[in-house]
Amino acid sequence: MSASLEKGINALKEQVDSTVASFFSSCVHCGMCADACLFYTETGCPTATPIHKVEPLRRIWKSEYTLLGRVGKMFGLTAKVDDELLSKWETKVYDHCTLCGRCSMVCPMGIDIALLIQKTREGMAAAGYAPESLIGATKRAVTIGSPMGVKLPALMAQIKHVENDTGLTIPMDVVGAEYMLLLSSMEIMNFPEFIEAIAKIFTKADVSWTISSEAFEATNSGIQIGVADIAAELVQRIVDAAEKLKVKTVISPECGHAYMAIRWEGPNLIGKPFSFKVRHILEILDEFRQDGRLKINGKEEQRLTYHDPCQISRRGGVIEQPRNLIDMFSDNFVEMPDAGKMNWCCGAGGGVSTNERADKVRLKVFQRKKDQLDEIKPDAIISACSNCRIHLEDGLEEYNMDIPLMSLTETLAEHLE
Amino acid sequence: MSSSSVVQFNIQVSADLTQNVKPLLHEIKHALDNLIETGQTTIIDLRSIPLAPGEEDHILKTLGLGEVQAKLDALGLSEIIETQYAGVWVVTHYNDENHIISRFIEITTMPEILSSQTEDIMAAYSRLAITLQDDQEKN
Amino acid sequence: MSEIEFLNWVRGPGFQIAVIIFIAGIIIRFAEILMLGRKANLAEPKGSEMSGGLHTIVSRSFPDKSTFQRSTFTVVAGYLFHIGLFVTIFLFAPHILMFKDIFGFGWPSLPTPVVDAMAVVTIIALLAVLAHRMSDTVLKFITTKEDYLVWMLTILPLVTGYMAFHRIGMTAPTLLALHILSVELLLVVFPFTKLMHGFTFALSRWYNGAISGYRGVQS
Amino acid sequence: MTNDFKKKKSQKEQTFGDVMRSQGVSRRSFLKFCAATASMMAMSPAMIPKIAHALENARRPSVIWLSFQECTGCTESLTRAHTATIESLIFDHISLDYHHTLQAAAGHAAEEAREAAMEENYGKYLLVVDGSIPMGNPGYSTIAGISNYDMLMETAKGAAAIIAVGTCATYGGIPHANPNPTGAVSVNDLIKDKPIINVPGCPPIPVVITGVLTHFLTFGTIPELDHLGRPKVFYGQSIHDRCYRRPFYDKGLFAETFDDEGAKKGWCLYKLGCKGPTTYNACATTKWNNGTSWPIEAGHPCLGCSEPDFWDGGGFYKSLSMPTENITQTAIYTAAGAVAAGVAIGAMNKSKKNSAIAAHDKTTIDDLEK
Repeated sequence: MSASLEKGINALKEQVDSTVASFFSSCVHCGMCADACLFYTETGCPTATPIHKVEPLRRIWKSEYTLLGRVGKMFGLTAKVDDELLSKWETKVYDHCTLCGRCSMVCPMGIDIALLIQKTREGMAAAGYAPESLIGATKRAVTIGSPMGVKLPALMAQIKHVENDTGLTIPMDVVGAEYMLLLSSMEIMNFPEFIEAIAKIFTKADVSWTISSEAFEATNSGIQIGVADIAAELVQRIVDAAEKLKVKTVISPECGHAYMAIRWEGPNLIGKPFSFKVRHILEILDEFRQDGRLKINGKEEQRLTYHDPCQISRRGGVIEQPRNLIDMFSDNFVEMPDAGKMNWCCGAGGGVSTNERADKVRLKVFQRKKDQLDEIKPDAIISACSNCRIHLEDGLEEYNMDIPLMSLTETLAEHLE
Repeated sequence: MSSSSVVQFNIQVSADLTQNVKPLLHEIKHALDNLIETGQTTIIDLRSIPLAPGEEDHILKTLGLGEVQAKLDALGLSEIIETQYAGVWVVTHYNDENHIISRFIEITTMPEILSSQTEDIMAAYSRLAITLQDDQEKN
Repeated sequence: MSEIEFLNWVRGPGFQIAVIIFIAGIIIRFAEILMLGRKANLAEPKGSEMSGGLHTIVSRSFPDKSTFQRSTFTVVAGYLFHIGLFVTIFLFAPHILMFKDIFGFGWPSLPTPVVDAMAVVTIIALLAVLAHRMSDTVLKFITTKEDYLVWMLTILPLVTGYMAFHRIGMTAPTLLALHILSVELLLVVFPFTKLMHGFTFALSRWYNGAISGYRGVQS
Repeated sequence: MTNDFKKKKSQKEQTFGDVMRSQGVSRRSFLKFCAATASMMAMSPAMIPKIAHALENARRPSVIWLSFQECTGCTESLTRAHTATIESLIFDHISLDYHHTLQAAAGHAAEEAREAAMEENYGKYLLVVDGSIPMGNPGYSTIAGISNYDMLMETAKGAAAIIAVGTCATYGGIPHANPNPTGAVSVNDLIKDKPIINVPGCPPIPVVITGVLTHFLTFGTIPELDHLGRPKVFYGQSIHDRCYRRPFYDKGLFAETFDDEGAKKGWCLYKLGCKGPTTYNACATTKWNNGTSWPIEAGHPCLGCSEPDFWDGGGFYKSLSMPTENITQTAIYTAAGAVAAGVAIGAMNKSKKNSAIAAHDKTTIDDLEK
C-alpha cells in the first residue's frame, strides 16, 4: 500500500457532504477571504486566497456531485484532479494555511473555508502530497507516541525534576481521578514549568488528577496532516487510557489543535461519543475561579495582552475564560485589535510550525501579529498555546521586539496565594 | 357644439397634465416676439400636440377673445378669431357636419385665409364685368 | 419573426421554458446538495446548532468593523447592487404585476422615477464591480469565465430594462422583448452557476453558524 | 363618389386644380382644404404652400381596391372619413375603379371593370388592399371564382404602389391569429417587388387612411416608412409616448380595475393590459371621430391593434409585463417533476459517496508516501 492519486481522489469524494456542496454552490468569488488571511495580507500573493486553496476539493465536488459537472465530465469539459494539480497545491494547502479559520468568519456566504482546507488535506495526504516534515512527525506520533519523539522516560525525568523543585507529587496512573491531564511534547520538552504550574494549582484547588503513562501526548499529527484514520488512532489511545483510569474529565493542555482534536473531532473520529468530558485547561481554571478555589495574591502591574490561539478561541469556543482569569491578576489588561474570535493567527498553526519548508513564510506573515502588537505596545503577552508561544518568540526575535511571553496557566500559578 | 358661440369653451379639466400647455404658451410668446422683430409668421397645428381632455380649452381660455371674430363659409364653416393678445389668432375649420377638422394658432398680423386671394379677385373682376355688361345690354 | 411575434414568444413559450429550467434546476440543485447528508456531531455540544445557524444567516450580512475596513469596496458596491437589484426587480410596478400573475398576490410598488434612478445606481455599481474584478490582484487571479458570464447576464436585464423604459436605440416591442429574453437567460443559467448563491447563501451560512454555534462561538 | 366608376376618360387628364375650379371652389376654400390636408397628413403648417402647389397639379389617379379576408371594418372606417366636404373632394378626384363593397356592379361585370382599369392604367394605378390572403386553401376566400391570391398577384403586377389597409392586410391580422386556420398571410408576405405602404389598425384611423391616400395623390410618392412599412408621420411614435396619461405611469399611479378611484381619476391603464408602450399609432394625437376622443381617453386600455399579432398577446387585459402562459401551473408541474428528478439525482450522489466510503483503504503511516 502506498499513497496514490486514486486514493486521493477517493478520499476527496468521501469528504464531500451537504456542507461542502452548499459552500461551493455559494462562492461568488468576491475575494473577501483573501483580506481575512494573513498569508495574503502579509505577502500580497493572490495564490494565498483561501478559497483558491481548496480547488482540488471543489473540482471533485463539481465533477462528481453536480448535474452540470457530471455532464461536463462526459464531454471532458469539467476540470480534473490530477497529480500535477495536487503537487501544485501542496504548498498552498499545507504551507500557506494554518487552519486558523479567520476566512470562515468573514465569508459573506458563510463558507467555512478552514473546514474545506482540512478536508482537502485528507485528499492531499492520501495522494502522497503531504510535506515531508509533517509525514515524519506523524510517523513519530504513531510509532513513538509523540511527534517530537518524546518517550515516557523523558516525561518521567521532567516530572522528577518538578517534584524535586516543588515538593509536590505528580500523580501518575491514578484510577478514579477526577481529571486526566494531557500534555504536548512542546510543554514536556520546552516548558516543564507548565507541569509545575498545574501541580501547584490543582493541589491548591484540592482536586484529584492524574497523568496517564500510556497516553500523555495531547497533540494529534493526524489532524494536522489530514489523515482521519491516524487521527482516530491517536484519539483512541487517549480514550483507552481515560476509560482505563475511569476519569471524569480529560484536560487538553495549552495547545490549540490538541484541543480541536480531542474536544471537537475526537468522538467523530472514533465514531462514538466519549464516556468522559473533555475540557481545555482554561475552562477548568475558570471553573475553579467560579468555585472560589483560586486565591490570588498580588497583581501584575505590567501592561498585558492576550493572544487568542485560533483553535481555542475562534474554532474552540474558549474566549471568555482566559479574560476572566487574567482579570484576577491584572488591572492593566489591553486587548489587541480584532481580539477574540476575530484574532489574527500567529502564523504557525495547522502544522505550519512542524513544516520546515514553511519556516520563511511563517516568519514573514508574523508581520500581521507585529502590527497588532505595535498598536497596543504591551509589556508582556499571555497565551494559552505552546505552539503559538514558540512561534511568537521566534517572530519577536526576528522582528527585534523585546516582549516577554507568558503562559496563562503558569502566570496564574505564580499569583496563587 | 352650438354654432351660436363662435368659440366653444367646453372646460372640463384644466390641469396641466401633459406638461404641454405651458411650453405651448411660451412658444406663442416667442413667435409673437419673432413677429415683432422680423415680421415672420408662425402657425401651430393644435392637433399635432398630445393634449389631455380640457387642455385645449384651457389654452383657448388663456388666450381669450379679442377684437376680431370672423366667420368664413368655405367648404364648411371656419372661424378666425383674434385672441386678447393682438397678433395671436385661432383658426378653426369645421366640416359640413360642424365637426372640427383642424385648428391652428397663427401668430401673424392677419391669417392668410382672411385676405382675398388673387385668383378669387381676378375671378370676381371677370364676374363683375360680365354682370355690368349684362346690365348694360339689358338696358 | 416580427418584433411582436418575438415579444409574444418571450412572454409565452420562452418564459415558460425559462421558468421550467429555473425551478427544476433549483430543486435538483438543492436535492443534490442536501441528500449528500451530513454526519451527526458526536462531540458534547457547547451551544445550539439551530440558533447559531439562524443567527449567522442574518449576521453575515453585516461585516465586522475590521473586515469592512479591509474590504470596503467589495462590501459597499456589493450592498449597492444587491439593494438595487432588489428594488428594480421587486418594487417596479410592471414587475409586481408579473409576480401577481404567477403568485396570485402583489405588493406596493415604488414610484417609477425612484426605480429608474435605482437602476442607474445598480448599473454603475455593477460596472464598478467589474472594474474592480479586472484590476484587483486577488480578484483578477480567482476570476473565472463563469464570473464574467454571470456578470454579463446580471447587468443585461438592467441595461435592457433601462433601455426599454426610456426607449433607447430600438423600437419599444423589440426592447421589451430583449429585456424579457435577458431575464430568461438569467433564469436559465441561475441554478447552474454561482448565481445559485441567491438561494444557497442561507444554507451555507446556516452550516457555518451551526458548526460554530455547536462549539459555543457565534460566527 | 360611389356611383361614378365610369368617369369619362377626359376627366382623368384633369389636374386636381382643374377639378376644383370646375366645381366653383374658391381659392380661399382651396387654402382651407390645404390646411386641413396638412393637418390630416400630420405635416407641419409650413408645408401648406407646397401642398397647395402639388395639389394644384396633381393628376387624377386610378384606384383599385381589393378586399380579401376582412370584416369591412376598414371600409367602414374610410367611409366615416369622407362624409365631410373636405375629404370628399379627394374621393371625388380619385377614380375608384373597383371596390366590390362600394361599387354597384357585381360578379363578372365588376371584374371586367377591374380588368379594364388595369389595362388602361397599367403601371400607374394605385392598389389598395384590405384583408389577409388565405394560403391554406385557395377556396377559403374567392371573388367571382378567383382566389384571393390569384387576384392579388394579378392586380399587383401593374400597380404603381400598394397600400395595405388594416392589420389583416398588413400583418395577417385576425385571420392570422393563432392557430391561423386559413394560413392567412399579409400583402407584403407575398409581394416583394412593389412599394407597399402599410396602414395597420383594426381599423386604421379614418384620417390616417385618407392621409396616406392624400399623400400619394398630392406628391405621387411614398411617404417615409418605418421598419414595418408604416408611414412614420402616423406611426412614428408609440401610444405610450404621446399618451396624456403618461404622467400617471411615471408617477406609478394606475387604475387597478375599471371602476376604482384610479379609473375615475383617469390614471394610467397599464395594469389593465394597455399595450400602448409597444404600439405605434396616431390615436393619441389624431384621435377618433374627428378628434372627439380615443380609447384611452374613453378609459379603455390600448389593444395594440396596429401591431402584428395583437390578437395573440395573451389577452387584451393582461398587462405587457405579465407572461402570456399559465406560469403558475407550469411552475407547479415543474416543481413536482423536479422533486422526483432531484430525489433520483440526490440518491445517485449519495450512492456515489457511499461507494467512495466503501472503497476507503485505511491509511496508515506507511501509506503517506508514494
